[in-house]
Amino acid sequence: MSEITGYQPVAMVWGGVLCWLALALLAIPLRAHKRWLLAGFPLAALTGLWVAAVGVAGLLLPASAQIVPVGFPGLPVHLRLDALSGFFLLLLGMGAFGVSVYARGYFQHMEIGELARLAIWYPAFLAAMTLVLLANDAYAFMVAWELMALSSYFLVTSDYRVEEIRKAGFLYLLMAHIGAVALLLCFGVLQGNGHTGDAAFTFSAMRHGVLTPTQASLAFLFALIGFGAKAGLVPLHVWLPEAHPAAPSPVSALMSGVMLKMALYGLLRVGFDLLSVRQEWWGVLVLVLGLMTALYGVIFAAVQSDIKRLLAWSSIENIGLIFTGLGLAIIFSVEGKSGLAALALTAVLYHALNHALFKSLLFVGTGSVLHASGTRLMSGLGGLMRKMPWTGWLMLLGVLAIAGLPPLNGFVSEWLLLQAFLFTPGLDLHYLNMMLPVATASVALVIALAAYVMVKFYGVVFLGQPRNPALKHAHEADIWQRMGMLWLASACVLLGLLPSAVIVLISPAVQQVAGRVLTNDGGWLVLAPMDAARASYAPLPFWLATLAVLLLVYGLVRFRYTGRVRRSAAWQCGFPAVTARMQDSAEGFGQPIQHIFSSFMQVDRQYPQPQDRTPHYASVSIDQWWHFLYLPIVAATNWLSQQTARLQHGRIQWYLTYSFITLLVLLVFVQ
Amino acid sequence: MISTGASGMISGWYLQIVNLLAALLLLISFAMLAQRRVAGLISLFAWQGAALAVSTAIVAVFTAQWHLLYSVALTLLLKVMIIPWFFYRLVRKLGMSRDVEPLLNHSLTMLTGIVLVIFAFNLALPISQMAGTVMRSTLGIAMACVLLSFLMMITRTKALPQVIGFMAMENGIFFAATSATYGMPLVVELGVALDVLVGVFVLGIFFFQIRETFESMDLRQMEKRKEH
Amino acid sequence: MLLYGLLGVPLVGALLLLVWGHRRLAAEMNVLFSFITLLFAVALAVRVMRAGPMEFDGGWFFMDAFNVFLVGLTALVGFTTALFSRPYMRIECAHGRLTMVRLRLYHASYQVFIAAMLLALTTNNMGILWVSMEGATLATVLLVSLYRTPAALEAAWKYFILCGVGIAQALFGTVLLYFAAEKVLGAGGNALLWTHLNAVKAHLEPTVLQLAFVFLLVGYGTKVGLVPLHSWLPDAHAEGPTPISAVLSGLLLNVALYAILRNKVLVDGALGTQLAGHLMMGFGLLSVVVASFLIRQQSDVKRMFAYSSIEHMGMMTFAFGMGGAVAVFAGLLHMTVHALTKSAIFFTVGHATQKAGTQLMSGIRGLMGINPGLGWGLMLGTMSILGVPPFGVFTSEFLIVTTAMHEHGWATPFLLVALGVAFAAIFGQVQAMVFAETSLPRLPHQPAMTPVFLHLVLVLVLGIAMPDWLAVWYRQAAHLLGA
Amino acid sequence: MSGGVVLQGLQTVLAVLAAPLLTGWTNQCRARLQGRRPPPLWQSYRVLHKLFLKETVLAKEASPLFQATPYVVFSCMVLAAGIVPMLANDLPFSPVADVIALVGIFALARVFLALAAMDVGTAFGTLGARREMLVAFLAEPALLMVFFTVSLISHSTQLPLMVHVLAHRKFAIYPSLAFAGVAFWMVSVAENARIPVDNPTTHLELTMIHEAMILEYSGRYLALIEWSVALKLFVYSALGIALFVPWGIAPVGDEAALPLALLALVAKMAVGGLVLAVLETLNAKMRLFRVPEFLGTAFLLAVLGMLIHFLLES
Repeated sequence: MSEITGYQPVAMVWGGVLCWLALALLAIPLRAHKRWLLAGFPLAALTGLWVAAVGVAGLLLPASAQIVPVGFPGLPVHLRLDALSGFFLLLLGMGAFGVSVYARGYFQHMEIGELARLAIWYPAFLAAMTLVLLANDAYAFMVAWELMALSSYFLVTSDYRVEEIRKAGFLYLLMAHIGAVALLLCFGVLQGNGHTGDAAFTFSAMRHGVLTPTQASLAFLFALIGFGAKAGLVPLHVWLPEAHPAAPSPVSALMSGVMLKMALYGLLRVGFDLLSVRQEWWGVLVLVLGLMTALYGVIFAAVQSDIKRLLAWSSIENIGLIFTGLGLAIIFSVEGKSGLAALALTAVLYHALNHALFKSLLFVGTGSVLHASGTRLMSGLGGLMRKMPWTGWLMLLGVLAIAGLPPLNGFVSEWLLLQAFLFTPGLDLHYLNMMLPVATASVALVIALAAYVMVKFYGVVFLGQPRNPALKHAHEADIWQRMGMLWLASACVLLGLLPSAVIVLISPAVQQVAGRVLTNDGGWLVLAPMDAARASYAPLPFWLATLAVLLLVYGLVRFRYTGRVRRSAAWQCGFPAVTARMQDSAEGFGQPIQHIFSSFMQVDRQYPQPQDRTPHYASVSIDQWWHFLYLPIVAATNWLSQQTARLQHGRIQWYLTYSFITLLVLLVFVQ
Repeated sequence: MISTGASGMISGWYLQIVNLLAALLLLISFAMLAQRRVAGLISLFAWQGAALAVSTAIVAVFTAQWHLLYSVALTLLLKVMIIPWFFYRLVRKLGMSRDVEPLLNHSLTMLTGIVLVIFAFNLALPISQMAGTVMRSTLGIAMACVLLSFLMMITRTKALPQVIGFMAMENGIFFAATSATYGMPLVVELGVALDVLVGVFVLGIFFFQIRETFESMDLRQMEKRKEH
Repeated sequence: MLLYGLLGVPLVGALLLLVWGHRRLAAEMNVLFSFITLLFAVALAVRVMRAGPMEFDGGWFFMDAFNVFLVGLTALVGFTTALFSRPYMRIECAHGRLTMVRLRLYHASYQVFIAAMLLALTTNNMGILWVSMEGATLATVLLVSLYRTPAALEAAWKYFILCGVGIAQALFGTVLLYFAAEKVLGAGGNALLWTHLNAVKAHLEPTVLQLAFVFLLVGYGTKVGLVPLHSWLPDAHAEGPTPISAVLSGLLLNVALYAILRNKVLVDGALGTQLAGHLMMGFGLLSVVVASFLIRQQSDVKRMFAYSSIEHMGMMTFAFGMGGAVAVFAGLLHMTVHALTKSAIFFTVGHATQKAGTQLMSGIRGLMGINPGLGWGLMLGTMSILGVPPFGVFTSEFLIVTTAMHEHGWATPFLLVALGVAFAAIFGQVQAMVFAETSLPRLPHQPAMTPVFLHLVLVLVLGIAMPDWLAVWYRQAAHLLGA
Repeated sequence: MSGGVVLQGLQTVLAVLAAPLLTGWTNQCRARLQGRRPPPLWQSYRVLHKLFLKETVLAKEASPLFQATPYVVFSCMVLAAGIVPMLANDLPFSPVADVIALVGIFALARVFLALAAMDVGTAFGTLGARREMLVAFLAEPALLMVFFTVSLISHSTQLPLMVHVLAHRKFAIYPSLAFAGVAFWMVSVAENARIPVDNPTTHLELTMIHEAMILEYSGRYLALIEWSVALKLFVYSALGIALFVPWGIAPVGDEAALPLALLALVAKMAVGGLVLAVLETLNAKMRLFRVPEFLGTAFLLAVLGMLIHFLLES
């Protein structure tokens, strides 16, 4: 280890990485010892906390770099911790801590083989993500990036005997690979052209590289494809609703909550750091793609009947919102409105952090539900609030947060995003001025639909009556799981209540990217970006006022009116025979959306037959992109490979002819 | 060392013989392309070897390239005696003296052959002009022989004719070596000869294996390994 | 002395095994001889690394960074394959697919094959290079047909004829090379010595050399497996015994490429143009693309990986064709990692097919359940060969692709599409083979996993922490290749 | 400042207390228009009182969430009432939440109500929740768009500031505001469960939305919910007034204008209730799947308003 001076933050993160890697490696010899394997998860959690702490240090201290003399000769691993990576380390660490604590409880019922695989790859996955954030040269970045994909692939397929899981894993790894190839191209273009040899692959060389506008656009497009494939940007999203449900819940939580953000980090790194000049149309492209993704994600989330699939689609939606903000930030920064760019970026980073927390929370909570009930299908769930109050209430916080409701954290970032949109008038590009209201409207639509989705999710799973008698035996999550969820939920609440403090915390990252921080005009209590006269939001007073009014009303009502409360059967307009099957099913809840947005999807419906004893209606909404994009590509590949195979027809004379013709052609060629 | 320029008188007649032999080689190549019977093919192959050996010997003697005589001996031994004898034995033992049906139409094959010869001559022209050997003009013929043998391999459906084509190709290459450079260095010649010998030996084993397994030497039974 | 040891040990081994090969400890002897060869190779490598390029025996043999690294690789893979073949061939005998007599043939030919390749690598004489290449072919023909099944015979026949014809072209090319050399260096044995040729390469006649290169490229290219000369390769890999598939893919193809490269250096020197490079790039690209589409069609596991070898050889040929320090470096690295990975894959595939009793991928399922080591071996090996970091294959592909982007941007889409198709095709199959449910019981015996993991660890080390001396070595070799 | 606090409290309390009055007034107007004998103006208070005193029957399955919801919803509405300027512009509480947050508050209340409706697990409850959320996800963006259009003119999303700018601008016809106004009306109708989107007076399975959600509530819980509904209508009306006819609201520091402001508010509210009643009488409740079209139109109008603002007014 060279160039470690003192306790640089970067060296300290490196310690976290080594810790995780050591846990992964130790799990190999210990693969038969359940207790030891399980003990790895709390340790991984503590390491996560450590990484988060160093992330904060990275945000507050000046950037530090380090060169580790392993890796490629002439191109050792360059590491760097600056504010941007610090922010994402914080995100990673916070998510990892909660999820890992949870995982200790969740994994203890696993069969030993699967547990061993998880115990090996889980810390490796965390380490890989950390390395992605630290990498300061293209090679190290790619290695870490692909290690992340690889380890998460093995985590997704940890229960590999199920064919669907394998299929999902395959699709996931394939898309990850395609994305990685795009990134490779991106770095190929970015290769610092002032430098030769291996040094051209360092980020510092790339920062100083001079690119023509075309080259820069090419690099950005490749980056968008590469990182978009990881983030689940439409139309590269197809793997996401398959892979996330297939993985064990803590893994889904990490993938959705944390890994998708690595893509955001990558795009920020390339778009705002490595590329010194941006173009406005990039921003428009990102904005449009983001909106499309958000809308597509939320619509599909609304029609799912598998809880984890629903959450996966909801992740697509959130990624869409994040990218929308990012597009806006690019537009602002190109137009020289750095203050507004800072606002949009703050919204983006804030939302990324929020999503990491509430989506992790929801996924792990879903894991508890899955564990308690044995099913992911909403048709077999319901009423779990009464069986699993801890999970139920904590999940309620998550649901409210992700639905963008005050006073939780989701609202803050969406509020910031909408504010950023409201500041758009006055852009230099006139067509943008016209386009952005529509974009704003779409964002609003997405946010509103997200609430729909979440009411469906929470209502069907936790409320109402159990749709399956077996749910009577559902059990509450154990103490580890509850602790993990509690951590995530409290983080959601805190981030919701103290936005000013959070904005101050993440401002170094914003400063680094946008060249300016978001000025808060409202003090620590009130969030007022740019100008208090324009807009402000103060969640803490808001929350206190709500609480006060609530207590007041409660007190008044209870003091004034002491009427009895009697429990009885549900009223139901007097309808006597009430069964759980009469509740809205997940399909029922999705039906209006299917109806309204029918052009987005292809719906396969199974209708009950008149003679069915247990009539059942099911509908599956199929992503149109499959038909537009993916299946044609597959067909074309197959066709091509069949044509190529004709060359190989087994007759030796033909093979000789090939050689002969090759020889002749070459002879003619050189003459 | 006899330089070509100074001894035009002496070189005149032996060169004519060498050229004649070269033409004979080409003719034999064509004949092999046309020949339908395996036995005939083997004798043609032997004759080709003989012509090669004689022309090499003449060159060796008249240009005092004595090391070429090793090559002549090897050729005589291997390609005129051992291999044809071996092939004859195989034919008798394995009973594959039946006619050879070419894959390609006869006249079309000939036509292609002629085109190849023209092509080879053109190809060799600039090179043979550079050569310092007495028989440089025969390089084109050597190259034509190589290509014709290649063509022959393509058009045959049985195993043995294909192998003979392969051997004929080796002859063409040897002829080229002699005509362009008075042969390769001795070590290489020996090595190549060893390879040919081992190759033929392997081939023999192989034929029996094929025979054992397929009960015929028709290559059309060996087209199962394919992709569609 | 070291050199004679290197070449002599396998030859002595071959003779001994020809006598002893059917006895009880033949496989162990095979391992032993391979190991001694490896020791000699290492010693030689150390010496060459310390002392720089050297000639032996008045120039008959020549060692520089380029070939000594391949010698090391060949000896290493030769040794590990011998290790693998010990239990593998024993089980084949137990299954009744082989008799003891054929086992003797196998062991003897194996050593001859190793000797021939080492000779091809160490010789300074381009003629001997040809002779030993042909020798390596002949040594393996009977190994490909070892099982005497119709399929094996067909494969061996095609191998014999196609490679024979191919290599005959190389001989013609060598004749032409000699023809050109003789004008500068005079007649006799020295005119084919590479070191001498290299010294005067600028004076060699360009017209002749470019013609010679065409023949050499078609000739040795057939052995490399460049499309469209590749047709023998999938058959031979699929039907021969698995250890032979491993050494064919891992070693023979490399040695053939080595032959092309030695010649390319001369041709480049004589021509002063990029002709040779462009031809190689063309062949390389065609091989990569066609092979990857053919992979998609496979149902036989060994065939599939054989096509993958074509793809990777194409990749290397492309890299060497591009030239330049980085690309050649990457090509050399790719040679190494491909040899190691592909042989490791064949080792695992060997055990898997043996267990499943079929080479059809639809019949091989659930290796993870049969034996976790086997499953992980195949899974990680596949990941590695598909270019997933942190394995070394990624490193070389990274360098190749990024260089291609800068030097020949038009080629990148082809390369990447091919890589993508190959990835999807291979991984889709392997995943099911490793992960799916199986009804087969666990493997009763412990498979030979040491070679597999040894190779994979080496590839991993090459990917994340390449030792400096190795990099220096590669750079020297790249320098020798004109970069 | 202290005056502001007093005003703030006064106004909020006034809104809470006066809300049932507006409902009563609307019902009275509607009854008159429909030729029925109108209920007294205080009927709403009586109903509330009655409900508060009644025994509360809870479904056996009801969870604490079900019980908490009425309080949450009511508090949300009180908070909303505290933000919207009705009498005076001097609201110290208003920086706590701007219009976007206001939409958030409404959404919070709605989500809680929908969740509570699903809690017992009856057919009607879930049906109501689904329909409510359907209406909401269409209405909410339209509402936001309306606010955005207005805020583009006022350069603020703070309600007092918006009111201030709108009330003191040079008199000019803003076509964008007209569009926004119509859209706002449509959204309010939907949000407050009025005809033609919903009918607050029916319990027909096929048509009801809001009522279906609160079927299981009784006693004081129902009272709180009914009160919240009234309060919501009141807040929406106040919002409409503040945005589109803001004249008369007392500016900051001008206590003298307060009585006039109160008069203006009462007058405007009376007119508003009347208009609502008229429109409810003239229209028929539409089919559920026409609702998306209806709200889509509102959304479109709001966006058009915004575009027109860019085109003509900026």
